Amino acid sequence: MTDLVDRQKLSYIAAQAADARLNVELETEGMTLNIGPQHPATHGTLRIIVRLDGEQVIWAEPGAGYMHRGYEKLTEVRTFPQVTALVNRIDWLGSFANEVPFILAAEKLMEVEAPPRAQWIRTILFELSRIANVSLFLGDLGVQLGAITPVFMAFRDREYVLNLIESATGGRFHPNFDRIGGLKEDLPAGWITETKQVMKKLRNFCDEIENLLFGNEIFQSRLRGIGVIPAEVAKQYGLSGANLRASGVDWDLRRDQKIALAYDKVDFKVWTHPDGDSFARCWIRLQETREATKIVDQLLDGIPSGSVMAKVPRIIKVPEGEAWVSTENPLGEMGYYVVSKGDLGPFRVKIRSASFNNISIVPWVLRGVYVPDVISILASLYFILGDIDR
Amino acid sequence: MTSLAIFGADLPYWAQSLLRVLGGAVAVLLPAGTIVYLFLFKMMSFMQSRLGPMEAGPYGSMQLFAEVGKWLQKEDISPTRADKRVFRAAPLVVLMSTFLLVAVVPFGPDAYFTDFDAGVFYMLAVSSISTLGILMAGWSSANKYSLLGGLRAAGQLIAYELPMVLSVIGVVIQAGTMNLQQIVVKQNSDEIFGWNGIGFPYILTQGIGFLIFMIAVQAELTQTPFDMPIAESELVSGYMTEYSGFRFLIFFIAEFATAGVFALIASILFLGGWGVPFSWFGWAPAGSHEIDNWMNVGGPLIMLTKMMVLTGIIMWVRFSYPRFREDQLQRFAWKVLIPVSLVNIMITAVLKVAF
Amino acid sequence: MPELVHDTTREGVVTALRAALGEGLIDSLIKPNDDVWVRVSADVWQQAGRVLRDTVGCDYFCFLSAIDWLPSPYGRGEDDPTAPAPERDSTIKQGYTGGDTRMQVFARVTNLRQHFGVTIKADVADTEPSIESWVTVYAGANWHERECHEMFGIDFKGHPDLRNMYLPTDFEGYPLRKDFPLLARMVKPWPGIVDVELLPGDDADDAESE
Amino acid sequence: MQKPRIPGLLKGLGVTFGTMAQTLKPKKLGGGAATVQYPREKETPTVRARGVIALREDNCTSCMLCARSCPDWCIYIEGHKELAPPRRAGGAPRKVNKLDRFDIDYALCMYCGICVDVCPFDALFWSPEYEYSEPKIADLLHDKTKLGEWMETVPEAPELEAGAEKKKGK
Repeated sequence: MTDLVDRQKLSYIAAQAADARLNVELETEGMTLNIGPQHPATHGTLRIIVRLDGEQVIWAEPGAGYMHRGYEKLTEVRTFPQVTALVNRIDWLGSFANEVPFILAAEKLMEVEAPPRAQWIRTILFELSRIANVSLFLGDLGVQLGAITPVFMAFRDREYVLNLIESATGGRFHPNFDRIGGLKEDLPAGWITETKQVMKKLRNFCDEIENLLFGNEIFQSRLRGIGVIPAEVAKQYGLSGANLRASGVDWDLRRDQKIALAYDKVDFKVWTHPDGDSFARCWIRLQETREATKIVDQLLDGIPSGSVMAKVPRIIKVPEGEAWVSTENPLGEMGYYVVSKGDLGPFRVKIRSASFNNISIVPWVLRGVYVPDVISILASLYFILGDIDR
Repeated sequence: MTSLAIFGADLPYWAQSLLRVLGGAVAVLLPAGTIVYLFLFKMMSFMQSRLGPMEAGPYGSMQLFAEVGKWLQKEDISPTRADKRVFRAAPLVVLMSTFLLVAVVPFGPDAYFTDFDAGVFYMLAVSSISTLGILMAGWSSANKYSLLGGLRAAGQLIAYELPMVLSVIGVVIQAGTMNLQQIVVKQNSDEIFGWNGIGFPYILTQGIGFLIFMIAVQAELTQTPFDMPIAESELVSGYMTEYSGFRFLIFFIAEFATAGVFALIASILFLGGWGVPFSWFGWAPAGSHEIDNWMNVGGPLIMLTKMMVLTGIIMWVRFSYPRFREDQLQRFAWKVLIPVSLVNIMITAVLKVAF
Repeated sequence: MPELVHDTTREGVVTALRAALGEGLIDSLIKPNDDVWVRVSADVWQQAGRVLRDTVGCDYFCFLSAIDWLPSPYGRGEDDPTAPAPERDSTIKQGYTGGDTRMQVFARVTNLRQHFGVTIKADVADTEPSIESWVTVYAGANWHERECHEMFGIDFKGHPDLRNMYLPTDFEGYPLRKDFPLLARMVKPWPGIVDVELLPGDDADDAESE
Repeated sequence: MQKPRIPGLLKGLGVTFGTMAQTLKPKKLGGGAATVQYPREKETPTVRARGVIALREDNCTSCMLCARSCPDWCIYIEGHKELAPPRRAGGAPRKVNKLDRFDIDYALCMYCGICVDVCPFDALFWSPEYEYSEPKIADLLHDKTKLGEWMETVPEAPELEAGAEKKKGK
């Protein structure tokens, strides 16, 4: 622990020194480095402009927007079912999780509630998409730090989860399975047993990753004490998900808000970590993947029977009103502020995506770190470009 | 100058030279190709639960030729603002260091290119020429990533040259010679307290030295966990960023050929080189020429086996570990490896005097 | 109806804001145990943020954006280009907590201890819309205000760096304003326009009724 | 108190070695690689997989519902009216819509499935067929003959999981 505090102090001092050099203009000739938009570390097209003194970053600024698709504008010309197909694409690794808050917001406005069976299946698929998303993060983390093997393990085991999602919804990446008032279809026969087996495999995968990466001394020395974000700063920047919990803030929307999903029926632990460094963020994600497999197992045991669709009109017109619903998505808090004017489509949808906030802290956190740490900090913050640019 | 006795000593000088050049090319390219196929293509794939190349030839064994063909077809691009002459020369400098290294490696009692007494010294000296090539590549590419990569490489390779030298000194003290051939012979003919069942490979006494040597080799070869000069997720392959076509191929060959040559050297210094313990078939260093000639054929094969084991370990580590940060690496080299190797030298010297 | 249920936490938010801002708090709406909306005047925007952060305890910044309440003059882009343009209602009608202007800035902050969020709105002027920046209150507002600036053309006074995030620097227009056409829906006619050739002697109404 | 800890570095080597052993283990013993050699071996997609949209032309009445509900505007329908023989003997001839053109531009399609859902006459189906890539993007515009050919690959709907409500006949 003391070691960590020391490192924290050191990185603070380095940042201060960098500032001082800027102010007094004593710097040696610096170098501006464009990391991205095409760079292996940005998984997508994020551009990070860093000003370097040697290998130390004295100033960093992310340039987003290379993948901006204007979803908020597009929602204005689309009907509610069409928007569901669209918001799938925001965080493309955990697509199903993107649909849920939007559908819940529309349901809130229409004052309908999905039948219990639909809610349970939604929750299961929600957690499956979390596993699919975060397991890829765990593999990708290795690549960012130079270990090439974990990513293949992640792809191998994520495939099982994607197969499950596909056999239930029809879409591997973009399920578009949620409907206002319930789900498109019920699960196919044999799905539950299959899912249980896959969950076992996934737990095994978590152990493998833990042995291969998290236990590795090199990995730990690369991440511990790097990119420390104190809780106060994290809240100010609106960090969410594992990034917030890694700073010691005990806040999980699955537990802390009343929502039409089955989370109150299961018993799960919200992991937090006091350190707030890169290692804490990655470790929290690993634990959450494990926890998610347990949640899925519990839910599978207790799916209520019945219909998966509430009575809703065939052509959906959402009554006038405003609603905000957010859920704990794989990347963090994802929410939709839906304004309806009683039309076929929404009047305005503000999409609050997790990565946008998570990455806005980058200029703050990157000061005074070294170039390799830029990569590891970005990896640990975990963003999906579609989720930043929307 | 001693000559390749196996091919007959009475060949004219030009023929001897030609033979040496051919032999050198084989000694560099053959292990490099084998390493690439066996470890990079296959072992890595298996470790990642896939099969690797399967289309070109049986089990993809011709894949390497396909790759070489692909690279040779590609355009040889050099960036507009690059320092063209240096840029073009850099890969050759790197490859040259590999060829110079292989020149002192003995493959058998008479199968060597050249045999001279300061072999260890020469080996350590020429191995750092590759640093020069990498620095040239990084500097002349007119690319910031390459520059960072080149400078990292320079810092790193210098930091690891020292532990490597120091770890080898233990062997030199113990063997009492700097001639690589002598070191091999000594290891296979010495005995441990009168028991000569396995000769006396220096890994037994110089275990720490061997470990340090292998770590230094890993760093020298810029393999994970010390691959910051390349660091494809940070520096986009560092000094190799701007290279394409056959110049990239040369870097690629040099990387794996050097891995092979360093594994050869490690096997000479610590594992008994081309020999198996001589007591197994009653061979004395000045023994009969009949067995000599057998060893001239079998020696390279034995050495290849030892080399494969060592490169296997190098690659295994490479595929399993994440990489260090530059400053951590320097700290590790200066604060851990160098003191430990100095202590190792002291102990070796004391024991040498004592026994 | 909602008045019957009391939601003390959310009512507390409104009370605290009223105490601190006085006339600055224009309107509020509470959906018990669900959500709370408040509308403040633009001059006390920053102060309201500070009150929310320090007094109400909403120290978690969720998002900041804006709404253009003008109904889109282009509809959903499904008009028949050959037919005359349809008449559209262009009356501005604001949502919860009302409003006086076409554009509103709104933000949401959350109290992580008591588990509730507050949506706060403020009207901005129609011409040259501007409002105080929240960057000094919530550091995370930085990017949200930049986005809002380029998408709606709202000026945030006191923001350190209002550069465009997404659009080219010389881009003209504000894409998320409703009068900015969505070109993807303009360049190509809607394929949903009925294209069924009639039998000789039939009239168009017949086709529509199918 | 604590068990002696294996250094993480060695554990990591163990994991990679274990995976290699698993890959090299013969298929019969449950080993083998996770990948398949694609053009030679193929994985069967699940029944519900959204591979391609198939069209049963006879059922289509060119009502335009699918074209209208498509978020991407990628369905193009043209038709004409025709007189069909009456259903009952002696009745008046019916006016039916005959389909002239039904194109789906798979370069635009985002495989959301809304058109299949909204079709009131069971004319559109999902097929798990996935091998229809084209070298040119313009060739991805498929017409009704091609869409009709895919009808053969449409599988039966799967059985539902226990506890599901029985499907009402459409």
